[in-house]
Amino acid sequence: MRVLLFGIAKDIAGAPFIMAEGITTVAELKVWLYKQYPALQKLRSLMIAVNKVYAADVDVLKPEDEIAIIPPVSGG
Amino acid sequence: MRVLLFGIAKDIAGAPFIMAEGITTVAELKVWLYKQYPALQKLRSLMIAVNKVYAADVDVLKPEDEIAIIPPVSGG
Amino acid sequence: MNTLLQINNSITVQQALDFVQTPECGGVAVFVGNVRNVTQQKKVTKLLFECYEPMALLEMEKIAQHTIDKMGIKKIAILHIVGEKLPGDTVVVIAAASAHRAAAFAACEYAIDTLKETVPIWKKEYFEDGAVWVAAHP
Amino acid sequence: MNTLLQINNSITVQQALDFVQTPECGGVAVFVGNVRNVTQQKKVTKLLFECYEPMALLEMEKIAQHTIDKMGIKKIAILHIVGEKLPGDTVVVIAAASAHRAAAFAACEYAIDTLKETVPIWKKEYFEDGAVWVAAHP
Repeated sequence: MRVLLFGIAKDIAGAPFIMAEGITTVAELKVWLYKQYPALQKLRSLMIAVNKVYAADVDVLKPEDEIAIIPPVSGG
Repeated sequence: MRVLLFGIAKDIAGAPFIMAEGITTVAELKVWLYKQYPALQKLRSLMIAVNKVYAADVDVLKPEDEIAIIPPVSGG
Repeated sequence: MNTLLQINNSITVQQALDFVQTPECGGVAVFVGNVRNVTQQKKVTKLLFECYEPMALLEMEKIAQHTIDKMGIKKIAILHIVGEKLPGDTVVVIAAASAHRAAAFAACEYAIDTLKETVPIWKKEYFEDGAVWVAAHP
Repeated sequence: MNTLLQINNSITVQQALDFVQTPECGGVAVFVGNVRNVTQQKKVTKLLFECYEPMALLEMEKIAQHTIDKMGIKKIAILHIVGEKLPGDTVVVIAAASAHRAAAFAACEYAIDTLKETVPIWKKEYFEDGAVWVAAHP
């Protein structure tokens, strides 16, 4: 599945999106991300959005979902 | 002494200023005004400004002062 | 100068913004007061604003200085119209700039609340069947 | 429509005012956020705003609807820029119109506070000696 990246997360991964396979929940995705990109663990927070809505750790991911990594926001 | 009038007080007196004589305090001016123009008693409040500053009842009036009747304000 | 105080036939929000905005201030809170077309279920046809201008400017100055001295405001503009206005017209603009947005909001609200209580400006509302000086009677 | 939500390279206060002002609403509260020239004693040379636009618009919509459904707001505009900006540039404008000014202030403050917490927009500050994504680290 394709995972969109923004802000500092995009800088850490070095790409605007990455591919992740064999992941079925938000919690699993976070574990996988922290292993692939240890610098993500140092952020103040890390949220996952599924289909443009903030997701909870227990939420299930389907291959067709639009998944995005949301590092700490700083608009305004 | 000359007394400036604004808003509804000007309408009640029918003039933008009136002359008052023999008055030495703000309280005396109010008594005189209420007698001359009984409709002023019906207002929600009546303030007197002396030299462009709100005055207290005990304040003394001098002939050279700029005296103004301030009916309830409603700006904004 | 940190304060812009004006009583005029015409005022704009841009004037107030142009005055208060500086690269040192992150946040600007603005209040814009417009003539409503209905008051107490009656259609308003026009309004007349009368003003004791020299005293009004002094009272506006007191409000502005309080926000700068006590409320953390860097710059503030208080603009008020006089004369005849129609529903929809802007009658008052207050803009307060501060490094912190909470201070800007608090000062802007303080300024409009206090202006309505202390600044010698009077509003006459005209209806199809008459006119009244607003808030004159209990 | 009672809400105007925009993410754009350039935004103006006038746009927001033109949308929210109606003769039924006496009071409009506005917040204008500008780029500051100094952050934590360091001179800011420029800023970059990045945005997950479709989600940002949905989060802005939630904020706007809350102010209309729960806070007594008639119309609200929320505008935010993306791309590169310089100190002094306007990056966010929020305007809320209500019959009652206290509601307009409360909604405007709620909207900017919540936007800063939930809307997926990221700001990178550039200094003479480097750059940081704001608030990324504890």
